[in-house]
Amino acid sequence: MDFSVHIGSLTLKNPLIAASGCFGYGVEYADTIDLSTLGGVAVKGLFLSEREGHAAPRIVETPAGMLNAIGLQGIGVRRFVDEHMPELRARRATVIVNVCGTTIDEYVEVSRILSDTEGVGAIELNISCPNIKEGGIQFGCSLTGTFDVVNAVRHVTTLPLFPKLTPNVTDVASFARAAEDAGADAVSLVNTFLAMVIDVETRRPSISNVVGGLSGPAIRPIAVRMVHECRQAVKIPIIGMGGIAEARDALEFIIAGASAVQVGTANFVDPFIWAKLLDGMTDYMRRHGLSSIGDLVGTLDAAAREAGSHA
Amino acid sequence: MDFSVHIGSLTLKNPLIAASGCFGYGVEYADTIDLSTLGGVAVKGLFLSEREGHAAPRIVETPAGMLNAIGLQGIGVRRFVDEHMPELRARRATVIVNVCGTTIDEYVEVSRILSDTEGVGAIELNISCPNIKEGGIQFGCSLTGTFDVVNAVRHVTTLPLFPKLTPNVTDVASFARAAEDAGADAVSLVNTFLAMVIDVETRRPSISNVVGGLSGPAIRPIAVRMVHECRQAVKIPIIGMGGIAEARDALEFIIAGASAVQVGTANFVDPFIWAKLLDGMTDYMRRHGLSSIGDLVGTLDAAAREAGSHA
Amino acid sequence: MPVDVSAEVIANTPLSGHYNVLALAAPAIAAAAAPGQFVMVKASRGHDPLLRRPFSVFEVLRDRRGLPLGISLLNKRVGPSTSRVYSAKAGETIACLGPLGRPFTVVEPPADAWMVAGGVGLAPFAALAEALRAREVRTTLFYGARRSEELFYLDFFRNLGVALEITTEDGSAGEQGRIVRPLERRLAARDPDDEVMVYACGPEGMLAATARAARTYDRPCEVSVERIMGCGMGGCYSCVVPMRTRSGGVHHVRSCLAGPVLRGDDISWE
Amino acid sequence: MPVDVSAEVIANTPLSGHYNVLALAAPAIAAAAAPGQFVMVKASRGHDPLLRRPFSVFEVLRDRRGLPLGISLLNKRVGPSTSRVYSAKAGETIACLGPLGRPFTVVEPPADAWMVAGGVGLAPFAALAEALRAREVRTTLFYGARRSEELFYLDFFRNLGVALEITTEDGSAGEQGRIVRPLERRLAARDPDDEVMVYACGPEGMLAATARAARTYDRPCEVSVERIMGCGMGGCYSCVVPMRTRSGGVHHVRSCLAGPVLRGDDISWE
Ligand SMILES: Cc1cc2nc3c(=O)[nH]c(=O)nc-3n(C[C@H](O)[C@H](O)[C@H](O)COP(=O)(O)OP(=O)(O)OC[C@H]3O[C@@H](n4cnc5c(N)ncnc54)[C@H](O)[C@@H]3O)c2cc1C
Ligand SMILES: Cc1cc2nc3c(=O)[nH]c(=O)nc-3n(C[C@H](O)[C@H](O)[C@H](O)COP(=O)(O)OP(=O)(O)OC[C@H]3O[C@@H](n4cnc5c(N)ncnc54)[C@H](O)[C@@H]3O)c2cc1C
Ligand SMILES: Cc1cc2nc3c(=O)[nH]c(=O)nc-3n(C[C@H](O)[C@H](O)[C@H](O)COP(=O)(O)O)c2cc1C
Ligand SMILES: Cc1cc2nc3c(=O)[nH]c(=O)nc-3n(C[C@H](O)[C@H](O)[C@H](O)COP(=O)(O)O)c2cc1C
Ligand code: FES
Ligand code: FES
Repeated sequence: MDFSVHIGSLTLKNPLIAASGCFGYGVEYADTIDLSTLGGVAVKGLFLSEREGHAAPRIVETPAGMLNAIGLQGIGVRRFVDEHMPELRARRATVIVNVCGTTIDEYVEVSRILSDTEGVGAIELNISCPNIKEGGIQFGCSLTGTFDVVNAVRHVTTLPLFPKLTPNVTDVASFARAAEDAGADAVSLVNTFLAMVIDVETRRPSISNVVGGLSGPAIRPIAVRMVHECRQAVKIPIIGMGGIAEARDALEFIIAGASAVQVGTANFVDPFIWAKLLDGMTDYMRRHGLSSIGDLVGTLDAAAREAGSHA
Repeated sequence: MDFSVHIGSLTLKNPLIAASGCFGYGVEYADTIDLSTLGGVAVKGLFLSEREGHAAPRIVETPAGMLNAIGLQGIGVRRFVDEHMPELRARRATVIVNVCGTTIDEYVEVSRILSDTEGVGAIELNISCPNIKEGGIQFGCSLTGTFDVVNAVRHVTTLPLFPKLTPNVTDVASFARAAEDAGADAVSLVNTFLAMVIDVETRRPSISNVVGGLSGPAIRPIAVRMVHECRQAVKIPIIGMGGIAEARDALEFIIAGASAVQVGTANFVDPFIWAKLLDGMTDYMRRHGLSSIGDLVGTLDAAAREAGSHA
Repeated sequence: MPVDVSAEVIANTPLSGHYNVLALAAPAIAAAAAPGQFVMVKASRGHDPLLRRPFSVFEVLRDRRGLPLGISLLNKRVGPSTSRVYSAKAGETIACLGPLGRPFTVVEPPADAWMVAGGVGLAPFAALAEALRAREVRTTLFYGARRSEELFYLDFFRNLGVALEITTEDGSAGEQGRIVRPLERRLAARDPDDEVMVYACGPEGMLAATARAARTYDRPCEVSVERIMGCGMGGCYSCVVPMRTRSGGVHHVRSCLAGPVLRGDDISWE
Repeated sequence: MPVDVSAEVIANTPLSGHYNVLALAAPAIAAAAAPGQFVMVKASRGHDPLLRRPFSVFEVLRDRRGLPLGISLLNKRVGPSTSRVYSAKAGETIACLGPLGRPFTVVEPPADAWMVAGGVGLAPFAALAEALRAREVRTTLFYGARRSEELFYLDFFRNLGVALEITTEDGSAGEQGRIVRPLERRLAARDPDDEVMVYACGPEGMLAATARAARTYDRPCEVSVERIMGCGMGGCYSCVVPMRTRSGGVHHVRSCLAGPVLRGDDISWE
């Protein structure tokens, strides 16, 4: 069974990537699961410097989902490179670094540092974090902002470059096109949905940052629709995510047009999910007589079943 | 306990309205519950003429939600007025009619007919149905489209007018402003989220229309955030909805800024939900020493709890 | 006027690895239910699964004095909700809304009643058979299943005096093949002057074939259709069935209100 | 190296209308667990509730030969997941991931151990008391509850030879008031040259007060904090506690990795 995925110069062993912010820096899981069995590990979003993030409470559970506003707490790209890259390399993880910035210059600088680091597999450009005031989503919600930041980073790195798109826009496909035009090797989608939970007893927001990002199975149908839309808009590969918790969910994204998928929230529920997903996908491919996962990408038969419709 | 809500010239007995498309024409429930105990009944979206809607399957369940593409099957406004308004009046229901159109002229014509009908309490302008190709959402996703259709209908009716906004936009608050500028008495939000489910065994969409609208508890945190945003953008009342299934959910929308709320999907799960919601809200108000539900509207204390934050 | 009851599980009887019969305490529903009607069951707490699921009223359970005490469901495990119904434990409570929908027309003698069941489509026929036999209608059950282990309640029907025609796909009991085959033979053989009413419940293909056969031999036929139902109350318009209109078009009716029992002839089969 | 086991419920013992002890078959977790560690429990099928919930390892259960066989949880019903743990039935299985987190430092004689528990904060102290008493450490449990009916397992601790100091808010058992009061008195009375280690688990205010008291009398103090945890594995950064930095600022540490047991002194209490 051929599960390999090729995105730009990057080869993933299989399409299953740990989603950024949901897998620490990867090293936290290194004693629990074999990191080299994952298609890739997208590490927590990194700025140039350290950040403490928001005060607790940072998450709250919602029906079939969760809201988070971590605020991109992180150790900064240099400490990451020094402290964690050696272990990730030793564990033979395929490392995708989620890059954050408050200015284009910061995105460029972080990306440049990573380009000079042995063992980084790809850069995922986080222009879609809904939880911080400056930077991020301000680029992700503007077509020229998206183009400009991707274009600027493109000029300083030959690493595979995946801008990560926000779902909080009217027409996500146009953002995928802007990213493609600016030289992206793939697009990742979706980041979380801007959302809010109120503690009615105190009449205060349930998380300290007031609003946060919604993730988990609840959002899956919206994310699948967006992947389907982007698949029709761009030629570059799509890395799909949003609520994947079972093999059928991963397959759903792949059929909708994703070449690879990421799993975030479900990893919190089950850190051993990776082998289960791969088993389920293997079983499916066997049953459907498929030998290569690539043959499944974008195979949705979307001819509307209008037979009985008489609108 | 004063639960009454005033929106334009309309008075609702309480803030609980059956959401359009989730309560038939109201008459289906008339023998099961006492329609006069509801704040209002928003009937299924009506065009000028009859429509057969989409072929089955029309719904599919999703984690804590459901996807639908009914395709606005309906009997047309004239048959509604003739066949169902007499019973709704006899049952003393507060009737809100959800008005659809494929052109501005159709919205205007349907609204004019309703304005001439005794017993119609308000018009909810459906410019946000994601499930039909022509009309509806094409107005709801354009600021000028929204303004134009609301403005046109405003000129032919003195009935309270509530445009119903789509959540599938980057900045819902700007649409609320456009509606307010065009003379709306209130805004209803949210309609469903454009979404998709694929049957991985057949690689076909699970519903005949390919894409559909996501509703239910899954979307609640996004809907609450949008009500909160609109509350800060407009002065007219907001009718909030999206995933309300318990008294705390209704209260959450009210605290976020909704003067009234609608319940759709949860009515499918429990047609007797209305008394339970009102009981829960009564209990809450008693515990919090409130005598009027109006005193709770928009009371969110959203000062970010930055105390411990050191980003 | 359906009621919603928090029904206690009286007993859960497994019939096989996939089928079980769940007995629920629900006197108000039991007292009002007519054969062919259904209930909407919420088999989980929390919002996943979210919606209720429709189940035919299988048996009406009665106490020693004959007073209605509850209903049972014949359940086939196919997904999350039916799995929960399969593993429900006595003492648990399950929300149960009903009775809902349009029931079968129960004929009177001298008409004969032929009930055609495929798999879990047996569900509405226990109650229907009781009603028919109470009126002394001569009743036959045509019952098709995949294999002999998936034929249930045969003695129940025999004890009521119901004649049985059995088919299994693998030939492990009765005739090998689909149940429509013996039905067609019997329709062809029957004197056209005798009254025969055909009732059917089962997979869509079986229903269509049954309706076609009944039409060929000019017999009235009622089928109980299964559509995905959001509400069971007429609220959502999810459960529609395309019906022939006089002008040759189709019109969507809600099978939870106009059905689940519909006249086979009126349906626009694909 | 935590493991995830589908743990069978061995027994569910209600202690009151809100508290129960759930015994789970989980030998691998039982064998590895140290006092103060926790497990992440998924008490529902389906995605609502979605996330696991953290529970302290209450007791390590052993078979007759003393081999670890499972663990028990002391559960207080406060929401959907703890309600499911409250009503779990023997024979069910519950996914249980662990052991996780940094345990208590188990002191040796001549140090005395003072465990301070508030309400369900008793949970980590059964295992800690056993470890301490196995080393013959003189151990006292300061245990505060709302009322006498919410004081549990007193005999368990007595049988281990643990001294008890009890307070209840309503005065229905022990001294009336908060548990920090007798703790402070005892701290003040104790010879500064005797070694005493203070352990605390309970509501945030109680932890802060305990840490403050220990600091005042210059005693080491370990507290087990409770934060909302998304993963329990260091993956999500939801469970942070603000710690004092040398420069006088604060630094957020993940309480699932650096804790749940932290040095009371290091925390930046509000
Ligand atoms: C009027 C009526 C009476 C029924 N009576 C019985 C009965 O007595 N016993 C019984 O075992 N089953 C009965 N069914 C079918 C039963 O409702 C479905 O098997 C059930 O909804 C599946 O739910 P699930 O969560 O287990 O699986 P899901 O994952 O929801 O569905 C599994 C499969 O069943 C299909 N399905 C889902 N909902 C329905 C539905 N409402 N109707 C038909 N197919 C559906 C799905 O498309 C999917 O292919 C009846 C259906 C109807 C409409
Ligand atoms: C390390 C650790 C050990 C714990 N050990 C135990 C134990 O042994 N026995 C026990 O009964 N409880 C224990 N708790 C608390 C327990 O995890 C929560 O009560 C539980 O998560 C509530 O889940 P719920 O679904 O029932 O309610 P929810 O609706 O999720 O929460 C109810 C209330 O509890 C708060 N809460 C939710 N999750 C947590 C959490 N992870 N920690 C603290 N508060 C939370 C919520 O903010 C809310 O106010 C422990 C918590 C931690 C962090
Ligand atoms: C706690 C948490 C932290 C996250 N942090 C990041 C981040 O640092 N960078 C990023 O691009 N996405 C971040 N995300 C978004 C996820 O990578 C993913 O896009 C999203 O959660 C949807 O996938 P899921 O439903 O599988 O979780 C975070 C999500 C969660 C839940
Ligand atoms: C089956 C179904 C049909 C709907 N039909 C309409 C409609 O005709 N007009 C409309 O404005 N909204 C329609 N909606 C949207 C609902 O009124 C409501 O905005 C949405 O479902 C969110 O609320 P909920 O989560 O409580 O269901 C429909 C929703 C569902 C689930
Ligand atoms: S199931 Fe909702 S209308 Fe029939
Ligand atoms: S609970 Fe996820 S990092 Fe601690």
